[in-house]
Amino acid sequence: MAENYRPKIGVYVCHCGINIGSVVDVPAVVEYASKLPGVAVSREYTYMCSDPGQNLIKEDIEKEELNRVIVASCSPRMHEPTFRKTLKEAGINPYFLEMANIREQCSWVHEDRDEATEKAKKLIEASVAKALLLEALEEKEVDVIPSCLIIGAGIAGIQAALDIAEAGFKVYLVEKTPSVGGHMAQLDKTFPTLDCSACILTPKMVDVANHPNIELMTYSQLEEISGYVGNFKAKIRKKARYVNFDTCTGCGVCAENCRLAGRIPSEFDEFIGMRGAIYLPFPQAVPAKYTIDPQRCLQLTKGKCGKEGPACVEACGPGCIDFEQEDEIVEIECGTVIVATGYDVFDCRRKPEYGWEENANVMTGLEFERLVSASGPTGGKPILGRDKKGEGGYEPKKVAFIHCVGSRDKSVGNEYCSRVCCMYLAKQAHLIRDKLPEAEITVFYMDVRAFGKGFEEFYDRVRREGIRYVRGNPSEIYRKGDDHTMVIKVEDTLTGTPLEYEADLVVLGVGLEPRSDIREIIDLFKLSQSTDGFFLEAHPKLRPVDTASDGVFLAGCCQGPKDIPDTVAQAKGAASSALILMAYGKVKVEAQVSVVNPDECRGCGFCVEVCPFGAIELVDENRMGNIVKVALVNEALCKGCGSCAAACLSGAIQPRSFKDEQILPQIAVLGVKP
Amino acid sequence: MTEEYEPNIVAFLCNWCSYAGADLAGTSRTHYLPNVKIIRVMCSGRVNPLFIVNALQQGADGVLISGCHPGDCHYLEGNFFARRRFMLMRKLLEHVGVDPGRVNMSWVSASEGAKFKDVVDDVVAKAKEAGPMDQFRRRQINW
Amino acid sequence: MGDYKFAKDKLAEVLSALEEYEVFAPEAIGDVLRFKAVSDPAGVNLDDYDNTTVPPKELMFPQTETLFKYRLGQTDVEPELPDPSSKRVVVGIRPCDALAYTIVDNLYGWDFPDPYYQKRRESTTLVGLACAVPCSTCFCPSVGGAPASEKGLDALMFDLGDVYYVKALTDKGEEFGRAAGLEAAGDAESKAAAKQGEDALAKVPRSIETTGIPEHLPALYDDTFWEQFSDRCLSCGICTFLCPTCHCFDIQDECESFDGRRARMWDTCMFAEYTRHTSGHNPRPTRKERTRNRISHKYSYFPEKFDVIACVGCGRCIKNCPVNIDILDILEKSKQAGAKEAKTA
Amino acid sequence: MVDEKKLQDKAKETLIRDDVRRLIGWKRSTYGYEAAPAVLTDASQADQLIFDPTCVQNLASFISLEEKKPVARGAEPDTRKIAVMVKGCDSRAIVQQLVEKAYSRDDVVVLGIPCMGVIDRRKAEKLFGETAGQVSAKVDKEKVAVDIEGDVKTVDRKDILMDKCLRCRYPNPLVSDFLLGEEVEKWADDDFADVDDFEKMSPEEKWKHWDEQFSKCIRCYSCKSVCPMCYCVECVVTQLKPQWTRRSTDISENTAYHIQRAWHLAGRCIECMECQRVCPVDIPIMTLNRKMTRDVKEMFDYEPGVDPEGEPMLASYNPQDPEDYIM
Repeated sequence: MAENYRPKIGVYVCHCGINIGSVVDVPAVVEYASKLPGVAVSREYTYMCSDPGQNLIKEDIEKEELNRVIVASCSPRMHEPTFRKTLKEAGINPYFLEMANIREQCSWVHEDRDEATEKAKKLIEASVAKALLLEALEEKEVDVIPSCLIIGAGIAGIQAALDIAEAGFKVYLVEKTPSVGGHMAQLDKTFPTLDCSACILTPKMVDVANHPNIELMTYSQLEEISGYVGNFKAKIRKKARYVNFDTCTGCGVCAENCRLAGRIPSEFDEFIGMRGAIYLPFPQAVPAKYTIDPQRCLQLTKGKCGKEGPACVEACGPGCIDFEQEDEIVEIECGTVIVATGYDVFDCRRKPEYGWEENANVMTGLEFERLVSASGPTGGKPILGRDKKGEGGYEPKKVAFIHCVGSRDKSVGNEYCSRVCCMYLAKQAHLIRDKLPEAEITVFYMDVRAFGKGFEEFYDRVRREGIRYVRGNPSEIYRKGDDHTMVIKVEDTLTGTPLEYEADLVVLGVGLEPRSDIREIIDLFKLSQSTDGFFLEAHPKLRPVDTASDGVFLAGCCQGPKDIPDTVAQAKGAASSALILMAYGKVKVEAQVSVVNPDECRGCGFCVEVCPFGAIELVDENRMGNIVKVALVNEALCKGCGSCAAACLSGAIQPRSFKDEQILPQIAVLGVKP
Repeated sequence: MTEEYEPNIVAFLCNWCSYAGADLAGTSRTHYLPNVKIIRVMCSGRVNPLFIVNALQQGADGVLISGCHPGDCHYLEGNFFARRRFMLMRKLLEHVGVDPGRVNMSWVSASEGAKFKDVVDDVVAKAKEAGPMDQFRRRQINW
Repeated sequence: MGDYKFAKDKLAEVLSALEEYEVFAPEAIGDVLRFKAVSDPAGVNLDDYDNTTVPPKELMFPQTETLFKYRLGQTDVEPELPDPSSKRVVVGIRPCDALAYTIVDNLYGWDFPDPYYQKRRESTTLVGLACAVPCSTCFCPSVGGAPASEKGLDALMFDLGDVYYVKALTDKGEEFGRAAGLEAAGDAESKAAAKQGEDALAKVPRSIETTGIPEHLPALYDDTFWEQFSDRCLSCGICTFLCPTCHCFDIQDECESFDGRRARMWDTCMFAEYTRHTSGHNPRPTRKERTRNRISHKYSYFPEKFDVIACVGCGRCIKNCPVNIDILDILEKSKQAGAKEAKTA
Repeated sequence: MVDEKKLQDKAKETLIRDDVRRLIGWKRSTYGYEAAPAVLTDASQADQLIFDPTCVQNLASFISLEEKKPVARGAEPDTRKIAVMVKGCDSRAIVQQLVEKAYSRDDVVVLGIPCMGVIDRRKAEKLFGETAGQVSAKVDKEKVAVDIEGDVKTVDRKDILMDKCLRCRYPNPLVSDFLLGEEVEKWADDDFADVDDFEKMSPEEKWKHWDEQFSKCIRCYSCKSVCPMCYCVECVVTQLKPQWTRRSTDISENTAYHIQRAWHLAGRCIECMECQRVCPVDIPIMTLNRKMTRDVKEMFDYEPGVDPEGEPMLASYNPQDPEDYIM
């Protein structure tokens, strides 16, 4: 293209009414610019951004055969798109535009006419120096595959899946555990409305299983993901259930007959209830298909189950049990991804002074949910200390709830507030008051944060139910003597008195933490973590569901602690963000991306390490018959930040429009004194 | 001697925070010294620390790099790299005998127009104190 | 031509007397010596000085020099030629480095006489200082020099303990003697100097028989022989930049927005980019070709063209090579390799 | 001390291997206090190999110095290994080269040599004068015996060994496939007193120092040519588009070059001191590298060339990195 050859620059200095002209001597600037190297035309106009102003440029491009344009006016953050369009309409590449900011960064901030004029001249001269070296760039669009991969089928994943499926797009919903539902399925009631968690969740669980647009993959894990926005390729491992998925009716006879029935702590029940080696995580599980635990099943671990062989095989009518089943790798393509991997609750072993590990009557909030849940191991009765057969036990008389366990605590590395504990503890206090009207209930808190809709009212109600709130953060919880009395050492910070409070049930208000295996997802997607360890959103205020990787969105607690309504809201946000891309069907790729000179690249991979978007990889390059590694930029992933260029020692990788060779002349001009 | 001398500062501002902050200073008509001349880059992480050396060599009396506050980078991490590079380059230049007041970095967000003014005033004051940068200025081609 | 002398402790006085000249003498920064324009004659010390690290070729052929300046939009240029009327004198130059000028003169006076070099040569008087004790890497007698060689010099000084004996060799030398106001020397000094020259010659530690080398080197052009040396070569510029006869330069334009200058600066065939074409092709792609070129240029191509070996045996390349690439070792081994090559041919 | 016979035998054994292309070791030089690197391709040449305190060169540099020659169409590139002998300090270059993916671990056979220190040519010349003869040497505890053509002189090791040896923390190779000789005990530590001392100077004094030093520079680029970490296809210093540093030699360009060089080694320099050793005009180049090394350690708790799995310093960050000078 001829425009790459000898530069013919047009400089257009805008008066911006009187905004520039009243401080900067525009005619003097125009005169100065006209003599700069490569400048063919230098003009002034009242409002460059107006139609006549733009037409002036267009006419000159045509008549004077300009191939570079400099507009000296307001901030490029304001009118760069406007003038790029002007260039495009006049038939030259829109990236042959350079703007000199002589309003926001000159006439509006300086008073002295001479000084401002001199500075304006310099700014334009620097723009000219850069414009001489500008290159034509190509704006590309890529197609978006109309399907979405959602990782995690808790309430966030379920909601996002349903929204996208309803809009008519394909969803691949991948869940690690045998059933959808996530943490919400474990909860008894939800605060502050006290809805039954299962009652509102299970219909949605059934919907995702039945929706024609949703391909549900439970007991499955994402293994590999490649590609970029609009064009991802994923490999998903469907783990072997050792039960024929299609023929299992979910009758449960196998589980009743399992030799280990009732002998394996149940994950769903937070290990306070039991299951067998073949199991359904919970009665309402979706899909209602049984799974054999390969780590526990005698047949799978020892190759032998009893004298007569596995009882489940015997018991299963349709003959679904298949010990030869193997993992299956499924490859899918999708245009968008929603990460909804949820959270882990704080591991109380990191706070040994609270004695959680040794004492069954010191339990986490989540364990308590299972204890009081009608579907839980005690059928919802708050009975502790039962024997293996589920007999005996006692009802607690004095119950204590402890706030902020593993949250707002630098000693365990979690400085953040988990946002849900205040309210779930209030709810749990209410529930235990309901079940044990006589019990003495005390809540130890640091602050009570009742910020949500109906929260404060609920907190108020709970306090009026005869539940005592003591301000203090326990230093130690230990067993007194041989019975189940626990002593809580705490200072009431409102009165300044040290207390040794006794209780026979202590509930720890554990906070929410990033999944312990969050690293795996980070590595797969090249996502970033915020300082609290949760996934980092693209912008804390304005792009809370986006990530730095285009086309990858966040929903739910994987981005930070939140309650159910916030999670659902974010899930819907993520779903609509994914839908925008899929509904339009195309996505614009940044034109000002980095480019590698493979002849100069030494393959050290510094750029790969620095790139926050995983846009660079090392690939083989044939250098005169020798195979060497060099960097390659995936233009669909690159955002043009240029961090790679600053890390590169040989200058082999450069962001277009901000190359070293374009910036150094600017420095040369601005460095020299007027 | 230094009373007459007006330092010349080259500034590298990231597009998303500091350049926008400087724009805000403009829209709010916050007056500051004209000594600082701005080069727009997409991210403070783009700023090769050798730009600092080059600017000093080409005649600047001081350099400013400005980016988003840590954690607010539009590109997530660019300013963290920029910070590491800046801290080290400042030490290197100090070791060579360059007045550290010439080598500056700041965090200016899009809402901190007022802070940008303060930063500019501060950088200019420090460069004034340091005097003209003549240590390894490139020889001008004089006619 | 006259014989002169002056007391050693009068050196500063003698140098101060040379008002009409710009005086150059070795100056030490730490252990590194280099010829510099003398600002303080009292600071000049010619004792305990073997030779300068950087050869005085830079006095005729500066490492960087402006050829001309230009300005955007103007068609005429302004050449920056040295002023031939400004007289310069180099005091204490070693005979080998003076001999080097006579070799390089061939090149700069050849098809295109180089005014920059030649004007400097014309305006400069060379007052040598004979070597009483040769360095550990010297081999000047093998290549036409000697510790007290007079070639290329206008005058030659001998350090005779308390006095410097100065032997004028040319008119320029005489002029120097007069300008410096030196007293006439006697027979004793002249004899002592001659004796010192002979003694020093005997002490030169290394040597090479150069006969036949220019002829047999071309036969080794494609031989793997070079690799035993080039494999450890760093491709740096020490040997060539410090060589008094290496004379290659690069020309670059240095510009600011409106003004520019065209300058030339030392270049070296040991750098990969020396021969790299715009296309990226490099006819001397490896250190082997570069090592071969350096040796062959000095001992074969240059003698073929100008009938003189482009080496003065100063030993700088040997002494400063960080990986012990020893030109004498290469030449010695080339003879054996050359003989073998001849036999197989 | 390394038994030279064993060293030569191991070299032979290595060169005989089908998967080894060449071996880089040291041999006696033609004259002077420093040995010469020897690049061998045949087992019959192994008898010339030596190891003693004259073996100053860091041979890790020679791995990347070897040009990748164009491969004839249809032919396969020679991907056999390079065997290289390394001292403790040199081995850090191998580690750092691995961190920077200069090659993979399988591409090299590392013959590690525990080292008690090597001779500083400049110190030796001050003590004994220049010599046209061949030199060998031996370290024995606190003393170094230098044999100049049969004339043996014994001096305190601190008077003759290189400065880097006097503060050596890694006398034993950090990476090696075969260790030649017994591991030796570390006998020094590094308190960066030299950096502290330099920093006591005022900015004006510092610049006066560097003005004088950089003015001497003739830009022969031996410092970057010898550096084991400088192996870019084309160094930014010599690039023309853009031209960061002009080729003219004056204080401005020379300073820019030296800052550029030091910067590019920040967090990468493994302190082999080769740059300073080879400098023909005695520029104390290591002063800049040492400053970077110390500050990188202090500010970012990073030490290059010790962990092959480590991240490159300037391609990583810690959210808690210091920022005391940032407004």
